[in-house]
Amino acid sequence: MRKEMCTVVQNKEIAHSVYELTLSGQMAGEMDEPGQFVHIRVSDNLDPLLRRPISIAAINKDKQEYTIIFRKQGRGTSLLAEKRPGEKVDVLGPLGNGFPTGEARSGDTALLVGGGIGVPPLYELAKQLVDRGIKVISVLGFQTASAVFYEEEFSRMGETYIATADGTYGRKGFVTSILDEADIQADILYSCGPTPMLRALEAGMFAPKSFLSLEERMSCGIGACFACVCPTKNGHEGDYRKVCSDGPVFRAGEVAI
Amino acid sequence: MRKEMCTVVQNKEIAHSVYELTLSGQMAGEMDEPGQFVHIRVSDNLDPLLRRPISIAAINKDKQEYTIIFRKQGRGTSLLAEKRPGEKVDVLGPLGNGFPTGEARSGDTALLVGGGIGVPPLYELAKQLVDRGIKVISVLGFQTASAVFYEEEFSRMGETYIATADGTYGRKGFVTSILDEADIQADILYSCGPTPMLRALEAGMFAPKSFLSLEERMSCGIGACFACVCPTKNGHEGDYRKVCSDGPVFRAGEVAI
Amino acid sequence: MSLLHIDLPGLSLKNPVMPASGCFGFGKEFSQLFDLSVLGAIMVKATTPEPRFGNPTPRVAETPGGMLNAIGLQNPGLEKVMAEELPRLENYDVPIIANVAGSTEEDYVHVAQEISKAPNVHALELNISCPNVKTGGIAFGTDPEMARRLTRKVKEVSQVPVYVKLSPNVTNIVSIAKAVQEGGADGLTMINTLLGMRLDLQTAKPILANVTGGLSGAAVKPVALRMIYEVSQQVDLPIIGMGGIQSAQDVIEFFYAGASAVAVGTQNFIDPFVCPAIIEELPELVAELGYSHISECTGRSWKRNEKLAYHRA
Amino acid sequence: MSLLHIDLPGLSLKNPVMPASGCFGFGKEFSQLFDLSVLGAIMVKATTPEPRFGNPTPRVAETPGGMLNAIGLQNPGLEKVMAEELPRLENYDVPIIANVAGSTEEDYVHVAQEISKAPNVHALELNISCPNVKTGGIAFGTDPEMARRLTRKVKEVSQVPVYVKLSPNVTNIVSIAKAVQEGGADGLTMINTLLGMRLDLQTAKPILANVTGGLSGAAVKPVALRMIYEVSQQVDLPIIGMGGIQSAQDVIEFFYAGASAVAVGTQNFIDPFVCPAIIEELPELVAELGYSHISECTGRSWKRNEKLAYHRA
Ligand SMILES: Cc1cc2nc3c(=O)[nH]c(=O)nc-3n(C[C@H](O)[C@H](O)[C@H](O)COP(=O)(O)OP(=O)(O)OC[C@H]3O[C@@H](n4cnc5c(N)ncnc54)[C@H](O)[C@@H]3O)c2cc1C
Ligand SMILES: Cc1cc2nc3c(=O)[nH]c(=O)nc-3n(C[C@H](O)[C@H](O)[C@H](O)COP(=O)(O)OP(=O)(O)OC[C@H]3O[C@@H](n4cnc5c(N)ncnc54)[C@H](O)[C@@H]3O)c2cc1C
Ligand SMILES: Cc1cc2nc3c(=O)[nH]c(=O)nc-3n(C[C@H](O)[C@H](O)[C@H](O)COP(=O)(O)O)c2cc1C
Ligand SMILES: Cc1cc2nc3c(=O)[nH]c(=O)nc-3n(C[C@H](O)[C@H](O)[C@H](O)COP(=O)(O)O)c2cc1C
Ligand code: FES
Ligand code: FES
Repeated sequence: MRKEMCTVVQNKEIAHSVYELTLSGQMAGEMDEPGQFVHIRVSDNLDPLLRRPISIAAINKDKQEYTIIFRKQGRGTSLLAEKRPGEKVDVLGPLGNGFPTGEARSGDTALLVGGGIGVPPLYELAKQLVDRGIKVISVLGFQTASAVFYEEEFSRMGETYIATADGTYGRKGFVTSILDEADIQADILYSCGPTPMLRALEAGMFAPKSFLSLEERMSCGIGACFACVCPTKNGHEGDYRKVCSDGPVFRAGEVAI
Repeated sequence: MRKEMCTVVQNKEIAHSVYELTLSGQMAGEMDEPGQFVHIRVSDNLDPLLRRPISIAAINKDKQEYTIIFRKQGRGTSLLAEKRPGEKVDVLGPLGNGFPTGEARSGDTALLVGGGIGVPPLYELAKQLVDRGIKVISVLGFQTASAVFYEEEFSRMGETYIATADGTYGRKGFVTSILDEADIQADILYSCGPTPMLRALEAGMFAPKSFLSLEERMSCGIGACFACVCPTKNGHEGDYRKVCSDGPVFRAGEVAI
Repeated sequence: MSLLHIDLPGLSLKNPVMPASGCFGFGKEFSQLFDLSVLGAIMVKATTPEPRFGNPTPRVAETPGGMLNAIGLQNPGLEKVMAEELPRLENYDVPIIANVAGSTEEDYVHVAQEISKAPNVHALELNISCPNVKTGGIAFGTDPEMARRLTRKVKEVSQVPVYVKLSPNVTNIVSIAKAVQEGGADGLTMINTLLGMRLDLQTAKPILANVTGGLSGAAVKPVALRMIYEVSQQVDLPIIGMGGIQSAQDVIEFFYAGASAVAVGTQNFIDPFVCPAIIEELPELVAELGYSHISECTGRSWKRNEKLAYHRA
Repeated sequence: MSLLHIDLPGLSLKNPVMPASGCFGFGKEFSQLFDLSVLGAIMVKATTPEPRFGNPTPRVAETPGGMLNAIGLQNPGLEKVMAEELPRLENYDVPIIANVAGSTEEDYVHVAQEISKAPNVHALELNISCPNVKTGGIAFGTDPEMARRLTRKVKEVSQVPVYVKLSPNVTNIVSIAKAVQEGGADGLTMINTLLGMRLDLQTAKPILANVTGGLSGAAVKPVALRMIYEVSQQVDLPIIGMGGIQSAQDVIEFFYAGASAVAVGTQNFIDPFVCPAIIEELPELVAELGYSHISECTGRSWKRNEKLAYHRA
């Protein structure tokens, strides 16, 4: 973890209101696990005040670069969308614990399920899994055709299915519609996306081991403020995990979602 | 008065921490009197919140441009110093009542006394007076040599004397040191600068008619909030003038300074 | 009828957006910028029986996301307001809410009695919350008993409905609100400014000549929302909400908390066109959020859902 | 001796800058970023007798220039704090100020008695101002009688000096400050957060699961300064000031108002290096402003000038 002024290498809109931003900085060298995130100060003034957490979507250690993908939404992400090459951005990272790639063995099949803006961290995950000889199947859900991104990138890593909620592209419906139909056999499931999606996957019907990446409103991002806790499901009253520093990725069943 | 997104034509440091910023906008066409000011929103976010009042230093109606000169001081003027050509700036103006050039007649001698960042509005005044056949003598005071600006510009309009507080340039001391010595005979005095300087000039020893430009902390800049009032000296208890809309220029003796 | 039209005691508002008292003078300056008739209403500057000069300058200071003011209720006095300021506003199709202030109970009663006779004054706003005057002002707004009593006395003489403007500088705003309700208030306006201060780094002295001043602007928005949320659930009076409003989105947030109309103060200094801009944006925003009338937003954060379902299109 | 060294009851501070309670946990996370020994002190997270989970999430919301939190005093409980958290902090050369909280008087007394025995706890901070818990917390901080009584009880059992943390959500902060002085407090810390709220535009519901939360960050700075200014003139106790501090300049402003030391809260989330950065900048700023020691700045806005002249170089 470090705080660093990273330099914008490239920033482009890759789908409707979805931006792919590549930054360069020494912290790229510390990014070990896919699924970790960075905490970004989008302006050097009061407006907005807090940092914004965004997952790391791709890491290029050779070039000391990393990429994030985000949806332009409120003030913070709107300002981030305006960053131009050469500009400096104050980043704290890498933060949290990502997807445990070591839980999959060479020859295993890994099922990656992503919803909307939960798709990005799965990309670096897919790359690392494929590098380690694991077969990757990706099931990605989006709102609508114009929101779809990275289909080609995922396709290069393995079988890739797309669903859109309005049916304007791929299978109409949610990722679960695809999963229910496609009869996918996987040894391990990794997922990131909206809470209802994660809940549907939590039961473990699609793979014996599942890892889910959670979102929660944060302030510090490093485990100091207790903003982002969620209770565990181990039956110990009052037991909890911090999404920012214990997560954002948890084994399915570890925490209540 | 209008609110307009003016375009930065040029912004350069013309003395230590002093910037000359030229803006283009239709409001240039409405700038009638030298000594009026514009009220600038230096950022489009909360930080800083309020507009900043800055005097108009030069007007070019043909080109629809005007120039302001300001000292980089706190957050507002620091942000203003960073504006680059092509950027848009939210300006409310022209505001207030400036120096009454009509009070001087062709052939008269006008004495212009400026202190530091009070010098800028005198420049447009000098131009307009000279255009109208009035002889202009300028006495300008600065802190130190590196803070001096526009000596050449004023010299082109007439006799120009410079004082610096630390004696690193021109006469050592204040503008009053020059005035006391130089034995200048003028029909009218126009002045803008720090309050102690204005007080020294108020008595009217240097010309039969004197007009002084005041500064006061403002919020609205248009006369609605009562932030910038000063009491009159007419003996009517509770009588006042608003610096933003009645001033910033007042006849010496009209208001208490 | 427009989806922005709101009826409140004494006020038939074509839209629920108005400039807040003290941030719009008597409208004269802003009338050079836009047609005042677009406004829902105008809350004019506080009026006292006699002219007041107010506090020495500096009277304003900037703070992070906000500002302090210590104007001290400067105003031309009742007579001039009645003779000059209010008649000028008759040129516009806009109801006036007259802000009533004073040092003593008698002051308030006198101003209320007279000013409520002005033909375009449709309601009074009793300013029992000005933090910048030595006597009167906030003293009435921090003591429930004084607040109730003053409200009652003013109600007895006023020709028009009376709204009471609450101070946020209290431990328990609900108790003050209840007191003024008992005193017969027709509505509430809230919040006035929070007491604050800034110091000058070089001189070590307060920036404001009055030492302390009232904090307003975006910074206070969460405090205003919280108080409106609390009061609107406990008191049966319409609330005109204010405190940090900058946008149409902010207006909706105030409605959700419990406001039935809003006022915009400080933002007028930053963007003099903010009121007309918000009024123009609101209809689309209200529709986008799925409401058929802005009044459906009032108290939506706490009203039971069944009731809300009825309002929805 | 350094121009930043400050002595306060129980505390010999190498500099007057410390992280505020709840904004630094128990230091573990920040220790990965910088050496905690550079800090003047550390105000650790509130400790209650038993472990607490706190409120449901979302627990934080952003506001203009500030943030709301409704953590609800989540902490691992007295036993674990004593056994794990405080011993870990012994690795650093830095005094700890333990933030004491609870639901009942007994809770406070119990925690105070035990935690004050920890070797590196040099002072207690009685948190009678947490706005985010149903029982205890702010209830003690808004009633002078309860505040006095609680302070006295805690003083009876504490092995170290007791600072009481005041709530800004009161009509008259001086009366609370005087009450805790009578109760035997050794110092004051102020301010805790202002009660505020935000609503979600889409759902119309409060953003915080707890509905309301505590406002902190730059937005509250003018309120904090005003209260410190008022209290420091009326009460004879040193004040550790906080509320919106972001820079060395802000620190001086708090000293001018009447603080003898300061704490930085929210800004740690925005810049985790803010405390060491301020500590590094302060000596130069103090000297630049013409002081030979930072203590000369305390109360400079209201102290008589003759007295001040004596302090000046
Ligand atoms: C661990 C983690 C990883 C994330 N990764 C990504 C990503 O790769 N791509 C992406 O587009 N988004 C991601 N998000 C969500 C992203 O943080 C929010 O979209 C963003 O903070 C919104 O900021 P805003 O200013 O645009 O919106 P606003 O609504 O104006 O933000 C207001 C406040 O709410 C917080 N907030 C709003 N939405 C969320 C949210 N969904 N999660 C957490 N805080 C929120 C903001 O951080 C801010 O404090 C991630 C969130 C977390 C917690
Ligand atoms: C009518 C008028 C004309 C002016 N013309 C010029 C000019 O031509 N060139 C120039 O350099 N300066 C001029 N000033 C002063 C200029 O407004 C301030 O220097 C500027 O507002 C400082 O802003 P800041 O953010 O840099 O400083 P900060 O100190 O951070 O400002 C904080 C607040 O104090 C106010 N403030 C600070 N100093 C002054 C001041 N001297 N007068 C009024 N408000 C102040 C700011 O507007 C702001 O609201 C003029 C002021 C007035 C009233
Ligand atoms: C400069 C200024 C002057 C004010 N004068 C008055 C006044 O005369 N009467 C009054 O009731 N409120 C007065 N207020 C308070 C505002 O009406 C409003 O309640 C407050 O500013 C909060 O709203 P805002 O954050 O939108 O400014 C004044 C506020 C400001 C900033
Ligand atoms: C997330 C968060 C948690 C807090 N927890 C505590 C706490 O446990 N005990 C306490 O006394 N104050 C707590 N506070 C209040 C701070 O210590 C401080 O008084 C307040 O935030 C004002 O300072 P700031 O504006 O610098 O943040 C908390 C504040 C925040 C933002
Ligand atoms: S965001 Fe602070 S603990 Fe997770
Ligand atoms: S600044 Fe508002 S009246 Fe002059």
